[in-house]
Amino acid sequence: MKEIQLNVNGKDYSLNIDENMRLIDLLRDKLGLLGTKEGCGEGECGACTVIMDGETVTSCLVMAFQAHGSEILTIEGLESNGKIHPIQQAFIDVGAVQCGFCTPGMIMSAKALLDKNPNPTREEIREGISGNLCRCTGYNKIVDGVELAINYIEEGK
Amino acid sequence: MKKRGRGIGVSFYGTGYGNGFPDVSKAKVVLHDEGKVGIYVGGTEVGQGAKTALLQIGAETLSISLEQILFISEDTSLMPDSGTAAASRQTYNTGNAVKKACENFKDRLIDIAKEELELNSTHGLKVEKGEIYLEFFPDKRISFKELVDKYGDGTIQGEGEFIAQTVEMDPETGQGAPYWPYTFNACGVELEVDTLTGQVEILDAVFAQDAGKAINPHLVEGQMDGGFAMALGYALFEDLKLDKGRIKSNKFSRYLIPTAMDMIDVKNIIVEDPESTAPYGAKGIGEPVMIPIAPAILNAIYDATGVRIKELPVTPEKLRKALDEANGGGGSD
Amino acid sequence: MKFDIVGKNIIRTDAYSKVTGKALYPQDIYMDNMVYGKTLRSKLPHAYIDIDTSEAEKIEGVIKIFTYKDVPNNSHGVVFKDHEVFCEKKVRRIGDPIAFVVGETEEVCKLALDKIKVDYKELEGVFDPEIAMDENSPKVHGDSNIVYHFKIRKGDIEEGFKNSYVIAENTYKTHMVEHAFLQPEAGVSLIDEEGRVTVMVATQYPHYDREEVASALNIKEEEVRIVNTNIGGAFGGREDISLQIHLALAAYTLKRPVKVVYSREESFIAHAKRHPMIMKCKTGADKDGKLLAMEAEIIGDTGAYASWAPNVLRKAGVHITGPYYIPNVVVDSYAVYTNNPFAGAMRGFGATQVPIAHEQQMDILAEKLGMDPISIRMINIFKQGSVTATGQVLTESVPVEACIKEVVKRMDLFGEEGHNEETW
Amino acid sequence: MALEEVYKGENVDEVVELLDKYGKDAKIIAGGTDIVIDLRNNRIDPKVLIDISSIEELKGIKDKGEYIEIGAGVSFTQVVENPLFERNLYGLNKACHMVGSPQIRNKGTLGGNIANGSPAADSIPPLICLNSTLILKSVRGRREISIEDYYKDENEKIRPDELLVSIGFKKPKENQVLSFAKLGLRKALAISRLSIAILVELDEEGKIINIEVASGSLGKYPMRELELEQFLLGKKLEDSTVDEGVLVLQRAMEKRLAGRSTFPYKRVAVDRMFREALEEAMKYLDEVRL
Repeated sequence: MKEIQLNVNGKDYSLNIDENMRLIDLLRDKLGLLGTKEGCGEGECGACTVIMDGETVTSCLVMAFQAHGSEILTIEGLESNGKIHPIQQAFIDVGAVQCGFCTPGMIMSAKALLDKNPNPTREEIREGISGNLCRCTGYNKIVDGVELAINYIEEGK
Repeated sequence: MKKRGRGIGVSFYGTGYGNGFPDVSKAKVVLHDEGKVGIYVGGTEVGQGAKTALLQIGAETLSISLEQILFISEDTSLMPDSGTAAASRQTYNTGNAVKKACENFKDRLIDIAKEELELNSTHGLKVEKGEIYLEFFPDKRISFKELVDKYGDGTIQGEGEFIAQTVEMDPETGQGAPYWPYTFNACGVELEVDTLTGQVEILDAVFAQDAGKAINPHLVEGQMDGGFAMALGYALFEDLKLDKGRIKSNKFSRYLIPTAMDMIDVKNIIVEDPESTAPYGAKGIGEPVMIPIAPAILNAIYDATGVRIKELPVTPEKLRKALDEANGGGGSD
Repeated sequence: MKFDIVGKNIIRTDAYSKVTGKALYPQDIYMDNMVYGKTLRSKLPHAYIDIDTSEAEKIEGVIKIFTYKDVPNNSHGVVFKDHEVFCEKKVRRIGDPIAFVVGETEEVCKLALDKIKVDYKELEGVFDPEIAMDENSPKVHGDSNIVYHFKIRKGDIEEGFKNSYVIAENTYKTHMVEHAFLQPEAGVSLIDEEGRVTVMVATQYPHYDREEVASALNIKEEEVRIVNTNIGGAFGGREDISLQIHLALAAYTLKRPVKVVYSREESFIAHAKRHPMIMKCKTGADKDGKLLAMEAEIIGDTGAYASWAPNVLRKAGVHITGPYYIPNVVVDSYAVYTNNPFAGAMRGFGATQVPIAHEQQMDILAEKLGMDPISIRMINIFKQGSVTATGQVLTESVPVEACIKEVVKRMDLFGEEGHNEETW
Repeated sequence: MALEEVYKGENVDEVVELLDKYGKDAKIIAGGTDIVIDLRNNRIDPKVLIDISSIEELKGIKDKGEYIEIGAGVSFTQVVENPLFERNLYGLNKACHMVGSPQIRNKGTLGGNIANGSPAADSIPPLICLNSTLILKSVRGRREISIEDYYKDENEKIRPDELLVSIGFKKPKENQVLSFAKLGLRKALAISRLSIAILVELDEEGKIINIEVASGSLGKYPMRELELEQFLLGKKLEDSTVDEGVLVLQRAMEKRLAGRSTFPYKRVAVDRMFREALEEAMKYLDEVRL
């Protein structure tokens, strides 16, 4: 067992973890943050994407002990003042969601992209979400969703 | 050298289990507390949007708001069997069952309203916005809530069953009517082949899909994009690499499905030609949307290079080899 | 006709729960007192087996190891009951389930899997469906590998080809592919308050699962409850039984909640694949491009189990003409067992494979006739009132022409510009 | 063996001491993009894991005037976003940009790419063209090995008690340029099928006076293409020279890959990659000359 401290979605935690635990296991099994999904276990599908110290990572490829001292943002941390994030709203409005399993990770990648580049082109959006596989949507409505989110954020919606 | 080409694929698809097999969908509609209407149906939401489309069919038929409906489609102990979420049959088959159940439920409400409103006949009674009223004397009206308060939760029900019509084919001649309805589509693609690397890049695509009537155009477009991407993977990338029964590409780092960067913006066109046996004319499109794309790609590759690829997938290596063979086994090109 | 709700872009009922991460899939279910299960699968494609679980059972934390001996009715399958819940004597493909370990943790289950001894006596396998059709090839089940043969005989095929001005004859092959839905199979089983064995799972057809679970456990359907969670994509890959019976059997026996989560690698091996097909196609047309005859042979490799093979090869056979009127048609469509991974339903269900053949045939004929690909299609497409190769009359809603016109309108498909252009 | 202890390293000294203590039983983890998969597949089975992802001194890109030193813990994203690699070092930027996906580039490090010795690692050929040096530390002190030797020479490996701390190379001159081309099977998340990096300098008449070409996935490890370099040196880059250069490269790779099932394909595909890298280099050099 190893003791670590980290901040998840604005809350500080001190946890005892197994040495071989991954960040995704910590989030799901220890903290019950089930919006982070495991789709492949090798960092290919991006369903487990979270934002770690400002950058997206696939949480299946981060060992839990490595997250000691870091700040993690998961899909559950996007809501503020009881309101969902503009990207989430935009995904709903354009129909960017089908089976939904890739959706939380996709939204985290979209958020990291817009944090860095508030006005990306469609091609830049495609690249920004290129580490998140989706088998249902063919991605186009997801790209539409990110584009709409740019407007929502500008309008302060 | 990079060469451009265009190609078209056209296809049809017959909905349902087919071939005379009883293809049954059932649904049940129940009046609940607060005048809410429960639709109970075994149509599974796999991501395609079945729940939303069936809900729309229900709300349309009952002339009530979506918020007034409780939709239950998860638990076998609660809902009737509506067949599988496959064969592109949920919108057509289960949609019909939902529509019938709603209509029967409305008839039942009208019968009861006639008694409650002390009318001589059911003629002229209309169900709308959670009320039953007499169209030419609207003071005669009673709400769903009043009815459920009087009759109790769950007592007023309507059931619906839909069985698709197909005729088993003759085992020797294949003559029969195996599926109904059929759905049609056409897809055109423009692409570029790098004759040195054998890579194919899709540049443009137009995709027209017959939906009978689109219950929810966004959902149909989402299916079309998704079908296109899956077909793109089928044609160009995906390969299990079977070796004596062993799947060598058994993970996402080896079994390559398209990423957002591999997809393009497809020009999707929904063609509407309502089908009279379908709920509001709507036909299933879940499967058809992946069918014409791969052949369009293959025809476009031929248009670009003069090489016919008759075996999927068109990996860069395979296309390179075919180009070489077409050039008499020569070198670069 | 004007509608209030139909035809509108109503927001999906599940969109909010999915964008917020609140939508639960089977892997997201955690229960008190829950134990875990893992499946031991065949490492060889064709072999007789003998299983010894005694060493594995001694591992601390292992609760029970289920094998064929524990299943009241060991067979299941969507069309034929040719799947075993756990293989008894013979494995027919790599990945066939042999045993199911239930333990206190996933780690314990993994350790136990390594300790189960399976004595394989390898049999010659057959991996090529054309070879499998030969009566001297190794048999996967019973005494023939041919699962199904579908036929169409319409008109006079010889006359059709005799009158043809051009004939295209080619063989096309499609490969086995995977659904690759994003959510790997998972499930949780338990005994509910009313004593029913309950399986929470992501499935395309809960009532079918209920039937199979009840049949395997030899209990009444009313005693089984299937609850669908959110489903992370399916595309046909969640039609056959995967972990439902294993889970139900374990909860029914142990009276504790049991959870199974497949890894991506296990998901690849656990569910059906798309049928690879070999399609031999001969198509004839007259001078004007009017189709006169088609003769087609389709061989579909269904791998080790039939799953939906008869229905898939039937659908392939019916659709091989494409959406075109052809007066003289002969189709022979076969489903064949091999020791490959089993094939079943996947988006399009046999109708996805055949256009690889018929649409290329159309272009080949067009080229032979000096026609363009659109014109040859326009001459032959189904219209209202057309009769299909099976004699079915298409009485309404046949907008093939409209679809093609929409595409041509937006894309200068075969004009001067861009046609066979070398860009650099 | 099972994982017994994990350390989150705070500085290089601490890590080299741990390496001294545990040696072969220890494994360094940085981005984790390879290691975590290897751990779960039991391809590696260390007793001790030492994380270096939070060690600031390993995460810097230092412009030392004539030299650049990239810390072993620098992520691909850091390289892509650093203005040092925008102009004549664009080839390294491009190579790092083509790694995996945004998530992999955020975590994955140049150091990890090297230390894991993957033959298909995208970032290596450009570093070989730059004649990079690997700087290693242990309790015994500091050691340097050339990246080319590291791949080529069985005896020039990172020893179990050594930590790769940085990769150093001399900055190319303003009129030299580094370019890169990679062939992947899709546009993102694509493992390299083959890659080519070129460092080139022309004189005023357009003759090649300096050239380094390195390839990835054209042999057992990333390597210099010496025969091609020799052929090109002193020549003007006319079409016929490029065509002939392709043949030289193809002959060289044939010696290494003949008989392999992938060879016929790579032999032709390398043509495109070589030309693409060369064209990119020329585009830059043309701009500089104007």
